[in-house]
Amino acid sequence: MKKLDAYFESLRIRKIEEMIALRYPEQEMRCPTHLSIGQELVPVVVSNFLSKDDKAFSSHRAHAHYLAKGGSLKKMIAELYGKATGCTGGRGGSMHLTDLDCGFIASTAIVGNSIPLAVGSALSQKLQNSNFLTVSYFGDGATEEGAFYESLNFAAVKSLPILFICENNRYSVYSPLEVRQPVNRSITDLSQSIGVESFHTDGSLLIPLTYAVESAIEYIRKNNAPALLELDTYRHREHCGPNFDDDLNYRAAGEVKTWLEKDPLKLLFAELSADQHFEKTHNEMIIKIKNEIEDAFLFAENSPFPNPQLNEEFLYAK
Amino acid sequence: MKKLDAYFESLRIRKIEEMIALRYPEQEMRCPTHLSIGQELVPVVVSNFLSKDDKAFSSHRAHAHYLAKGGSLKKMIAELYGKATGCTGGRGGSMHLTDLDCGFIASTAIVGNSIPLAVGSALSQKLQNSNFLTVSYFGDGATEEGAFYESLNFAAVKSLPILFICENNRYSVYSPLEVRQPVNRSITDLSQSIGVESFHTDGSLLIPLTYAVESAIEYIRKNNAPALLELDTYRHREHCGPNFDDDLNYRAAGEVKTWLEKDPLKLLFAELSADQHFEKTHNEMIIKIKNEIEDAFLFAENSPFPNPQLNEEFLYAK
Amino acid sequence: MQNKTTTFAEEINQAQHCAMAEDDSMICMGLGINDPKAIFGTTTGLQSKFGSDRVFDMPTSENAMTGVGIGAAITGTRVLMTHQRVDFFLLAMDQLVNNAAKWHYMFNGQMTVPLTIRLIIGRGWGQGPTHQQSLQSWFAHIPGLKVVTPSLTDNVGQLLYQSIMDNNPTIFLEHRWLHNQNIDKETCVDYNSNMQTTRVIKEGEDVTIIANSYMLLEAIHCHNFLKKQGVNCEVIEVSEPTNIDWQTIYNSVNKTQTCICTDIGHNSFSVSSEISAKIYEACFTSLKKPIKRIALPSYPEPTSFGLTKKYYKTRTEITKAVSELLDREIFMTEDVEFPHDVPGNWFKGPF
Amino acid sequence: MQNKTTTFAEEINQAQHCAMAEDDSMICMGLGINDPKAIFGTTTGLQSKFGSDRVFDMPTSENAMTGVGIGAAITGTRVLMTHQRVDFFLLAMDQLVNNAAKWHYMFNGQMTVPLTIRLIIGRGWGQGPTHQQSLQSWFAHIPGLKVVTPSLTDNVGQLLYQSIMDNNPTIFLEHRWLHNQNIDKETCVDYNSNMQTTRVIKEGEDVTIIANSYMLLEAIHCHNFLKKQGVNCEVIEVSEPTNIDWQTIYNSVNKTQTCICTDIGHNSFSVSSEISAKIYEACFTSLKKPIKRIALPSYPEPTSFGLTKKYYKTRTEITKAVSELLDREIFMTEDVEFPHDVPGNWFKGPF
Ligand SMILES: Cc1ncc(C[n+]2csc(CCOP(=O)(O)OP(=O)(O)O)c2C)c(N)n1
Ligand SMILES: Cc1ncc(C[n+]2csc(CCOP(=O)(O)OP(=O)(O)O)c2C)c(N)n1
Ligand SMILES: [Mg+2]
Ligand SMILES: [Mg+2]
Repeated sequence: MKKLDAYFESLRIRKIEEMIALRYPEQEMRCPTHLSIGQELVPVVVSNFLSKDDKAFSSHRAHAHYLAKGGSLKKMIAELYGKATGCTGGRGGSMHLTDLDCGFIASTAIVGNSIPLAVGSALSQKLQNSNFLTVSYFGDGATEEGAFYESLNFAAVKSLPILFICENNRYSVYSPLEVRQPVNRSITDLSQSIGVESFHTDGSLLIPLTYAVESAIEYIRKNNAPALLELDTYRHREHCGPNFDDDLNYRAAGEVKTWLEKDPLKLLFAELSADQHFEKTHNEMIIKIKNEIEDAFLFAENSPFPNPQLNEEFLYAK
Repeated sequence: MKKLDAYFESLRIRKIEEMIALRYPEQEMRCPTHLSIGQELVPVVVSNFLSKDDKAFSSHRAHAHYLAKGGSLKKMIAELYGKATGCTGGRGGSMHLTDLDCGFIASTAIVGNSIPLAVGSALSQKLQNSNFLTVSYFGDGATEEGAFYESLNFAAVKSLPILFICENNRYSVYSPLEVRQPVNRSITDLSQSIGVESFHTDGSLLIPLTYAVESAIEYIRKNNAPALLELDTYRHREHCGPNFDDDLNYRAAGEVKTWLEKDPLKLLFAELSADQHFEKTHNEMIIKIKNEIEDAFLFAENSPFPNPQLNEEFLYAK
Repeated sequence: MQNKTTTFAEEINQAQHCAMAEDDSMICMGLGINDPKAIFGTTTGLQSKFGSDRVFDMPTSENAMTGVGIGAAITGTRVLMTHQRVDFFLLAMDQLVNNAAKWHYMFNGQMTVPLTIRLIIGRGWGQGPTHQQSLQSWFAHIPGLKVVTPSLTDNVGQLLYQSIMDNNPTIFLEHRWLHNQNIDKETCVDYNSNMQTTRVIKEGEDVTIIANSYMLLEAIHCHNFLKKQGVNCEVIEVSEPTNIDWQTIYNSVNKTQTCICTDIGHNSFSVSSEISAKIYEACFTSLKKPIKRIALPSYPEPTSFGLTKKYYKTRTEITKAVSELLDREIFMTEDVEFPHDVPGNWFKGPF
Repeated sequence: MQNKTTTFAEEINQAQHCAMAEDDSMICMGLGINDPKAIFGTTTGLQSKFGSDRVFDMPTSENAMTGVGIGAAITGTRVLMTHQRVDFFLLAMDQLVNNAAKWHYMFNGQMTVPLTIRLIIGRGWGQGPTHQQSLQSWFAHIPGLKVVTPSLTDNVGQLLYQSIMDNNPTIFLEHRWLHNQNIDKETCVDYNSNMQTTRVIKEGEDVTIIANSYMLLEAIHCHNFLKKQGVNCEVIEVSEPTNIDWQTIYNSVNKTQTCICTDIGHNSFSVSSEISAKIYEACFTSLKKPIKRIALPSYPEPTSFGLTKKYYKTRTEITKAVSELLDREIFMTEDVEFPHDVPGNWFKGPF
């Protein structure tokens, strides 16, 4: 994927998330919200290889996946504000995003439980002889759920067109990998042994990431079989909510600093800055993004709350 | 393990199971019953390396595991007859065996759901600084349950003294492996990748089996860490019930014959028969076993049914 | 040429054939769906007719496979899943409750979940604590699920067909003691006619008996037996506890002024609790006596033949309740054509 | 020196400390049990006091970890497990229902399951469909489980302590809006005194209000408010739905002749259905009017602040029910000290 595009898309998501963090303490976005700051590059590169007929599923930390896939920013912000114009009309909140127009089917709030759904979507695609695939995003914690294992097994048995993306940010809430998974156990090797072609790379470096995503998707399309990518990444802020939280001391000393140095946006910025025209482009980007974000927040704030009289609607489908 | 002992113990279980099969059509053993005929050698060899303070858990197909561990034959047969003298007083039936005196804690009827229990038992042993271990028996089908995966992961994280025994008889009810697991996927490699030291061998051949069990147990005791054995084996009769069922054509042509030739009892018998004294020993064995079985069935038949007036007892512990 | 008679199991089989033929997208999955026993004969012929892409066996992974079913359903596939026992499905409660039940609602009507899950109830014959549970009150408590508990052969095909064709997640609880019922094919209702899930099966003025699933058969026996003694019970079938036509029930209770509510599950915190609470609320002044609830006691099914005789409730307990409600002595002889732990002599185990 | 006041959360913390100190075998596990937030502060100090062998974090594997807890419990370890939401525990229903609940029974009393599972209910503040369910009617329906739903600070420590020390599997449903309640330490009951799980919290002659968990606080508010208007409600706390002292309830209803039954779950097929069914059965002649049930409507909690105001029932609905039962107009002003989706101004999210 082109550096400039990757930078722009990631920056856009970063700025959106930062604005959410900034405005969150106003207590107008009244729902648990898990920011993707630090992890943006992964979905940007993945989505670069997808069309809107490829489908995506995600988990509680879904903003970046939704936005990179082309999900409406206005509908997302309105959803955080609980407004009628939100992507689920205020019913689902940050943890239940959807934008069917771009193929972002859904994110769900129970760890690991959208992985089987994504497999079901890939099964539909296969049965319908579609040429498209499904992406399933989840974290390292989700790989501890039996649902992850059962899903990979079935996807392998049925040779389904699905790309599993495990964003390994080494934490589940405050819990480090060591208390949850055997030390030095590789998620990639594990998935490979379950029967899914698996690759591991750095989720912060554009070139290897692009290569890995492209190869995995090629593999899926060529072999009509599932693949998994484990991508190392890092979440800069607290698990849920807007703040930094290094003061809580659950992260190893110096860890945040090390990862900030590897921040995908920082790396890309440094590389792009070598070009003297970049400063101008960058300024234009910032303005464009800023305007879009302002619009979205205004839209959200000005939108009405949904009508509680309609609370019983859609309990059952007609 | 000594050939003669292995033969005797396996033969005893075989004869017990055959008597159950013979008497089953009388409709006096009124509960679903899964026979171990063909798979006896595995628990015989495993139990050879265990003391009664080592604990064992099993699944629906538990007769051989219970008997090899030293479970009371009388109590087991009485349980199949639903009698008060049964190992659970008629409450659990064939699928819920227990004999705490010999460390056979329990078998359960839901596929895979005794695996976590066994891990919990190993956790108790570790916390209590016991030198003993827990054995968890299950089939190839059970490895498809998330509970299997989650259990291995936790046993590895906590380095628990547990021996997982997967008796791979290639079927789950009538379903062959291919419709349930990726073709050529190895359960041993899979477990190894989850983080558990794993070995694969033939469950019908005494010498490699003895070697594997001994090594695995040594590994567990030495490293305070879990191990898994995948053992190829074959069930001669129908999944549930007393009959042969090759006529149903769900098994590949010739498969039963091939495996009958590899039947552990047949192999051992052939080897032992080289010794001219064996015929006499064998006859004595047969008589001893026959008497024990007759006694057990008489005991079961003559025992009273439990008292339904006490049906509410033991709903809650005091 | 068609058979003149049909069974409950055949109707279930046929409903699946019809639905599969009608909706090209539809798939059927379940452990052993195409094995030699074809799930008590209810899935016979499906795979040979519709191919192994659409009808398939699966790994023993109840939780993820339910999620796979939901994922396929929300992306345009109609899904039917079958489990040989309700008990096995306990592994899939997260997918059922957190995803299937809430999906249409929490995504604001943008997606539907055309998923039906057949769960078979394993009563009797040594099934014991973990092979015979029937958890309809659990499912009914969860908004967004439909729960169907068929009883009779004449409409079981319709109930299953319409459950499948409905775009909501539906739990179809199938009691295996019903499978062998046999009726004239002609008396079956049209699959496409209006589904009636609250039916007055027998009319009477003396006592209202409300029953679901297998208990309806016991209630009908009781009706027939008592009729000869001059007592007229009105028997009402409730085959969709999540969608009861309450007026039918209230009318009956207002007429008879007495009511017995039977259920195939444990009595406490059950479907019968809800039904009786509603009846009290609506028929408070007409009820002459408290409603009698007849359901399973509060302990697991013990396995032994020697322990289950009084565990399950039968016509005997219903008759006793009628006699108490009417303050009238009724003598009842127990029929002993076959052991109490089987539905008939045709049943031979082992599973 | 001890604090003179204590909170609900502190009492929960202290009960765990006491039990851990008393039983050397006991372990505590749960996601985040020793993280900086210590599960809403309820597990503070446990790991540093009792070590990481006995108090430990775990993988996100709710199903197997419940099985591990059961396995440890039946082999001589006392186990307490904590989940940050009821909703996550849906993954573990097989272990809970097929193993824990039935174990002592199906193995004929030969083993016990000293396992307690704390489940936190997440009501309000954008929790939405999958972070605030409270499934007490599910748990109560399963024979062999004990279900505890504490409300007040004075005995929550005792309830938890005795649940832990009890040798049966117990579901301890903890509503997080209760955590910040604050009382005089001296008014707390002795952990070892007789556990009273059905208590008359406020006496009155006019209407009986039965409440559990957080709804008790609303009922008490209602009592206090109505007292000033000359209406005397009797408020009864039910903190163990599986072990209700029915006589206390029947005595009250026989006295007041009217009853309101509140519940923190969905109304249909619920704990309130069972409680009202039982009251009708026992107090049939004394009840003047049908019981009013006040509980959640039959749809999932929508997430938006704009949609939840009427979702949860409060003193307002209870007061309205009292007014209807007594045929008496009562005017109620709503207090608006803080938004409807938080328990007080102390609550700031995000989780
Ligand atoms: C079944 C379940 N258990 C626990 C939780 C609470 N929870 C929410 S997010 C989360 C962390 C998951 O970690 P990971 O999958 O690595 O994702 P990350 O937050 O790191 O992106 C947990 C434990 C939940 N939502 N669902
Ligand atoms: C959760 C669950 N699903 C399905 C079943 C039905 N069932 C009983 S035994 C069995 C086969 C399991 O196969 P395997 O683990 O290989 O054991 P084997 O019978 O071959 O010894 C199945 C599917 C069950 N008891 N529990
Ligand atoms: Mg993570
Ligand atoms: Mg097998």
